[in-house]
Amino acid sequence: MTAWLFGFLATLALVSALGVILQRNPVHSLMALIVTLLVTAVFFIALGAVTIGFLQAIIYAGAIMVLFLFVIWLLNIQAEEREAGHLALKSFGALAAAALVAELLAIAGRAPAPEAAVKPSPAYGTIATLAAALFSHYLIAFEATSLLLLVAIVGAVALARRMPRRRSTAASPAAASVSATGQDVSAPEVSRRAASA
Amino acid sequence: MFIDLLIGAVKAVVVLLLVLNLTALLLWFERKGSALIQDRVGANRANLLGLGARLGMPNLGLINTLLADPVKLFTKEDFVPDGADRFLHWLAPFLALFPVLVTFAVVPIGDAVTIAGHRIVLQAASLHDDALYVLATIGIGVYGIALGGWASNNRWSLLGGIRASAQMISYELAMGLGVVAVVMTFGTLSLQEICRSQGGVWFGWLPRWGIFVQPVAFLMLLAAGMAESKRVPFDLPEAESELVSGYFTEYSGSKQAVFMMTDFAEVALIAVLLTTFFLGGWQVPYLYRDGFILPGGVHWALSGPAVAILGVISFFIKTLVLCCLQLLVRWTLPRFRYDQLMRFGWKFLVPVGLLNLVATAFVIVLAGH
Amino acid sequence: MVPISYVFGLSAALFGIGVCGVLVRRNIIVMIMSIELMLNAANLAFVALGRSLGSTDGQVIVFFVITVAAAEAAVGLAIVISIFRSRETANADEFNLMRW
Amino acid sequence: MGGYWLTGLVFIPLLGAFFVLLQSEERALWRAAFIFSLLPLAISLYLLFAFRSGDAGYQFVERYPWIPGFGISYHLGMDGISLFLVVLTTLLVSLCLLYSGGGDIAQRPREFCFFMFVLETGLLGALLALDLFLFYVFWELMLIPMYFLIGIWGHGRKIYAAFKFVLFTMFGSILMLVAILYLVHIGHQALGRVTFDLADLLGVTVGKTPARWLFAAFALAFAVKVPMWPVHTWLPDAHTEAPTAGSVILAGVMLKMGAYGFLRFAIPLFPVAAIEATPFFMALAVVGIIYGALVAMVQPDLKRLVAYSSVSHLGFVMLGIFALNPQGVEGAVYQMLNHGLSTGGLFLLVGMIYLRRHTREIAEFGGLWSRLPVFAAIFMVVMLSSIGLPGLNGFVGEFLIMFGTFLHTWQAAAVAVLGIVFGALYMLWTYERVMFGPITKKINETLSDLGAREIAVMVPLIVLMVVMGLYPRPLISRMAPSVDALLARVRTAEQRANTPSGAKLVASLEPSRSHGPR
Amino acid sequence: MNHFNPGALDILWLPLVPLIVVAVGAVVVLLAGVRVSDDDSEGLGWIALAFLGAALLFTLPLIGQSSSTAFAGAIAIDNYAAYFEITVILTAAVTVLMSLEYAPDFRLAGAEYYSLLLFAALGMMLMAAAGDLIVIFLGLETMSIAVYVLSGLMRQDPRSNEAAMKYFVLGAFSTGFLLYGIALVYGATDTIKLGPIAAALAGAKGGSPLLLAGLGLLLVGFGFKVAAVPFHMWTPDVYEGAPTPVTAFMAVGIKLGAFAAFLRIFLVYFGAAATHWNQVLWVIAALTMTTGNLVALVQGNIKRMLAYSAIAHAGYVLVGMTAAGAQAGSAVLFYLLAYAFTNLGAFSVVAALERRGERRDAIADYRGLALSHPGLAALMVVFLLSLTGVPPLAGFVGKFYVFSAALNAGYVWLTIIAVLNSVVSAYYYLSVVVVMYMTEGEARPIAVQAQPGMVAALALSLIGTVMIGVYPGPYMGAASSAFKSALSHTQVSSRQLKLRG
Repeated sequence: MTAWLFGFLATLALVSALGVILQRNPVHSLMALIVTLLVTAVFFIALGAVTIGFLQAIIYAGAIMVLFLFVIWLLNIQAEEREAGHLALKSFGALAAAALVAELLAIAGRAPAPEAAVKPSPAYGTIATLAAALFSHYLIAFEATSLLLLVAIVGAVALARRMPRRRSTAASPAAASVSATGQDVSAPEVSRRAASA
Repeated sequence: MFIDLLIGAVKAVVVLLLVLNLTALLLWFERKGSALIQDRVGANRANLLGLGARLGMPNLGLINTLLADPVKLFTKEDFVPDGADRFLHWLAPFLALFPVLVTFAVVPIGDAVTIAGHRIVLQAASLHDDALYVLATIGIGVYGIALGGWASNNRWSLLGGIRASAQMISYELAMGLGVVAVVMTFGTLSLQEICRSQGGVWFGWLPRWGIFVQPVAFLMLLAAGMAESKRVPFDLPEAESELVSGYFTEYSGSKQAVFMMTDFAEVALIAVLLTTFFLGGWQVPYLYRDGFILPGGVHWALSGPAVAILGVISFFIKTLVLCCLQLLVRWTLPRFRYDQLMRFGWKFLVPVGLLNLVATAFVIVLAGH
Repeated sequence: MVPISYVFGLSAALFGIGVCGVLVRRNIIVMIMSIELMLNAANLAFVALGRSLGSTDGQVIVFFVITVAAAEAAVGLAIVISIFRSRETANADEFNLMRW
Repeated sequence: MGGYWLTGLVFIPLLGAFFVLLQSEERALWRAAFIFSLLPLAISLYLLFAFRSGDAGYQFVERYPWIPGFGISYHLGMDGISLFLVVLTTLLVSLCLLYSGGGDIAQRPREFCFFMFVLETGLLGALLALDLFLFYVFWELMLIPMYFLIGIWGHGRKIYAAFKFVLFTMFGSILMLVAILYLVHIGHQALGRVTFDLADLLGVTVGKTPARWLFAAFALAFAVKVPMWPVHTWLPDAHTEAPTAGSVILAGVMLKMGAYGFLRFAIPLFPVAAIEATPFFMALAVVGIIYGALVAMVQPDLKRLVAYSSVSHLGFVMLGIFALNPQGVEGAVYQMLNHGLSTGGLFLLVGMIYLRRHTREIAEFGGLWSRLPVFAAIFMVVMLSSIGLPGLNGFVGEFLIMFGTFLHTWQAAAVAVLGIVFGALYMLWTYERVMFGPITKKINETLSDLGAREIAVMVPLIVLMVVMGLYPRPLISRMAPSVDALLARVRTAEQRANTPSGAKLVASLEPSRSHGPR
Repeated sequence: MNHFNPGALDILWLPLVPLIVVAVGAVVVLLAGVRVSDDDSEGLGWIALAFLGAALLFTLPLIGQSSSTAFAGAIAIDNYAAYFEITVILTAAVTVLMSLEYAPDFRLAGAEYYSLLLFAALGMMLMAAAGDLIVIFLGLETMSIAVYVLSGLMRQDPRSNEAAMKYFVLGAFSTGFLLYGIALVYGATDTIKLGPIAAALAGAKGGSPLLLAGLGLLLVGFGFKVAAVPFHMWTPDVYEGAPTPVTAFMAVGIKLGAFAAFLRIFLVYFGAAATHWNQVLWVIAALTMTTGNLVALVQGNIKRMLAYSAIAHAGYVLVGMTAAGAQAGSAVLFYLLAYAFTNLGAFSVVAALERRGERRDAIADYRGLALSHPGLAALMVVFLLSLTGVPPLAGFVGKFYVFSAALNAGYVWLTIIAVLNSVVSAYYYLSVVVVMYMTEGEARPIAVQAQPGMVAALALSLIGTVMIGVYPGPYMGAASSAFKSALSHTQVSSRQLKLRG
């Protein structure tokens, strides 16, 4: 990766990441996040992790983020008039995060990075290499992942599906108000996103 | 180095121009094709200098669609509704079009040719993981539509946007399953390689096209692709009768034109992908590196450039046929209901795709041993 | 060529921004987005470090992390939906039925 | 090995606890509880007579591995010091149950009996355990039932009192747990194996500095329980608010646990540290004696008065213990028994009058002599025993203690004598205000004298007071060998620490091990 | 291109059978629940129980096997895994038992509820058996995601929603730290397998800032999961809001799972390098105990109180961890077992009193319980006393073991802080006793009938609490052999390294 390309991409990544946390409007935050994710995908590809880069774009940027978009719309979350929250808490948060970054950067600076001493083989980062690892050394992890996704599907459906009506008694006011909002229509979609990912 | 860059740029421009022209052509075909199907004349008014009549084809309306339509659209007022998110409203159409256009970069329109000592692959960009790239760009394409719907500050638009994104995400899965089946069959992610391995024949007469190995995947990809392009019968996001015009209700002028272009570019994209995956891409049946060898054993020698040109022509013919097929479907079938659409996607396409995948895997493993 | 540790440094910065977002923002969706940012930064670190080591393991882990992120997002957003049904707000400060 | 007598003694009450839970009818319940409580009493009496006097070691020993990984065993045994406390415990529990059945406990009698029996198990177990872990288990176990007894059946600020009691004692004892663990750790290094057995740990010589700390932790736990001034403040509250039976057990047995702990664990385990601490403890004991007596003098509440007199009496006990000579220690043990009888008796008597008048204010009474002659007579005997009138048991104990203390530090004895004088003063003054003079309150004229059950409760106490006052020999002879053994151990340790060679030996052993003579 | 080579994998199915049984159970419950109404989900609970029982049976053959690994080191086969698996299965079983009536009463979605419960247990078991960081991570996520949902399953109850939300946000936040920590460790050592990481830590790379920062972040991540101060903020709210059996499951199961991995990483594999981390842990342990106990003093809600008590207990466990070493490891394992039964019991009582969808978790609601429900009150007393650490109950022996380990390692002051904390804790535990026994009048008249599931849950917890307390020898032996078997991995790997070196 050449220096100017790195500089450009890194700046883009940082600016968009800051955009995520600075934008008032959640949709704008989301857009910034998508840009960050895509830039990261480019980094992946530049670092030789081509497959992972594309997967990042397909799943992360292409599917998971749509899920966020849905929910923002479903709930009609508007831009905040003015950030609530305590100033002290916020500055503490910012300070803590800054300290963390400083420390990590210091570590990055001191880390004896073996500057890609190893010239990766042509197969590095290809889907074949990845698959071979997935189905041998990481077999258990891979299987666990499938269960994890099942858990997520079941969980998301359990939480977001339409509230069942009471069989015996009349629907309680709370239940009625929930079904009246009509937000349930797309609720199954939420869970389906998980499956598509 | 410079030459390589130049070749790359030229290839990119060529592909871009081809796509743009293809979309224009599709627009014309849509106008006149629908007229034909519905037994009416169709666009026929604009008649620059009486050119059409002079050429003896006043009813083709080529000028209408190729010239008058764009001019009209690009000169109309660009209206942004009150309360809209101006930036995203402006960005959305391009966000929709861009991913579709860049997808074409990896589509091989012909075999490699050698010009002046440079081996040129007729493919704007040759990545290792073309198939993943295609899926990635298609996945990103959702945002233009979705944001366009949201940024318009209009209920119909938003609803259209939501529908569009849900639909696209859902059918992306089916599409992915189809692509994976194809990739497994050919053992490569490179589209050029996929095309290449579709050369030759089985049984001495049957072209080794993907459609004969993966008919299920072909149908799946066709259906899913049409759903991705959000056209009838999957045009729930626009659904004039319910949502006015869906996500681009609030668009006018050039931005509207870009959305329309996206539509047609997607149709073209589906066609080229299906061609590449299932119809041998630039392969011409019985045509080999040095000429035709027909099933009977007849040999007809051809020069290298001629073979290459034939390949490109065959690719475009196949693509056009598939485009026409899609347009035909558009004017033949009624629109789905939204739940039908979802049910079809999730409860039919996905299971079928998974079964197909399992069957493919079994066949590969059994054949491999 | 840019040293890999620069990329790692970038990932650290992204991680920090994510942490900051969780701590500072009160909009629940944005908080979840910031968490995604953290995971993404971790992914970048995995790939960068993996590249400098010349090993594929980092990429495999990223594969898993993306899956986990998907699962977390699905459940997290379902939780947001379910809380929104009763509260009609996405501001974490208003979730104060119980003291933090 | 001596059969399963001690196990039976400890766990029969626990069986009784669950047995009484099965009783549904109240009268049957009390009867069953009392009869059941006679079982451990009978066993303890049997042991009293089966006990071989003149034997300094433990008798009726039972030892089985319990948690072998930790060298923890179920190790019970009895010597001359614990013998009488065991008998006192079983006796007082029986009497309390007998008394409480007479209307003192109106609510939830089943649970009351349950907790009394659990408490008895805890007390007996703590007295008999020869394994530090086992001891700690029982030590903590007796807290909980007492907590319930005070909290449920108490009066006034009962919850405050219960909490104060538990938190004070737990604070002390949990530091003792740390000390036990640390001692075992030292023992592990010294002996090469983990053991909680008292006999094994007595063979470990602890370095000087750790010994001081460990002794301090043990001493804190036991001093809270005794209670020594200034950690006594839980006691007046607990005594005052507890139900009568609770106060009796608390004063009669539980306070002795502290003193017993000093004798059984703190002093033998860390003799040098104990000797070093002697002036400090003697001073505290003397302060406690005087302070308890003075505060008792100004109490308007009868029960509180008795409670403070306990502080004073236990001061004597501590004084005797830290005299560290046969007279002092034997006197202390004797005084523990005396205090159990006399203060237990006093609490019972206060309970009886409280049942009749629902007040304990001294000012509310006066002239009861004429109305309640039996009550007044019994009160008189018990009070005189408490004061230490010659001929009654209190005299023997106090005399021995004063004698021992005088031998050790005559100044302490001199000041402590004041305590006796004050004791006589406030007791007699109180008696005068309650019993003599004209009846000032109308209501007091309607009071009835003691019933048969109440007299039955008091008679054994009176008999014992007289017998122990006139013929202390059988008791002394049984406890003397154990006391002598203890003191011998202290002396040996002291000499070793004081002779230059011994000091060097100890110093060299500081971090490591030794097989000290047992 | 490297081809898939199954021969390179040491595939051993036996250690996975319990996990597979639980997973199958979860799916079966889910499918069986398709047509089951939420009011009638008891049958599903019994199905879940049956599968848990089967899983327990299949865990038994794992006990006593010599320590080894499977699946290229991803799965560890040892008594340690078996110990935690058995404990987790028992915890899940007790949770199911106490849910049998609770779930329909509160109209929890039955199929999802039991299935997620099993999935969460699966995640915990995976964490216990994991041999590399990524499997630990995935196990943690499986567990966490399932529990996020479980805690929000009372969907009509805003408090439950809020609990799920808070738990999710902070849980996912901590996941980020954990993951970044894994990344750093991976970057420093070029492996995610615990054995080689430990070797690297002991070797030349031991002082690498990357590795140490990675360990720090792992500490933060696990700190969140086990609710160590200052990463405990979520605990009280989540415990209060979640359905009570879920709270029990969280208080016990999540701690078991998280500590299983935490201990395996830090105590077993990084134990040799304890100097790198146990100073930090010392402070965290002291803070955790003290904060937990002090804040618990002022709680008016029993679940909140138990939440802070759970924080405090995590602190005691951390005391054991700080001590590091074989005895400390066994002590901590034993403590977790004792803690599991005791806490399950306490929460069972809380759950038993909540009926027909009515929350009854204010401490004031327990007024007069000794008269209206003497049995429940007595059981509660037993569990509270065990939590306080009163002999001869499980909690006491656990504390005894842990403190003894800490003292032996020379942490006298930490032990003293710990025991003083126990005294403080006595105050708030006994306050509940006061409310139940010593305060007259009943707060809100309730009548709770004995239900078979609840009775079984209470009985199991009681037996566990008393048995472990009165006769702890066998359990201590199990804990010690479990920890030793885990330790033997490191010896094997270091020996191999030596041979190679």
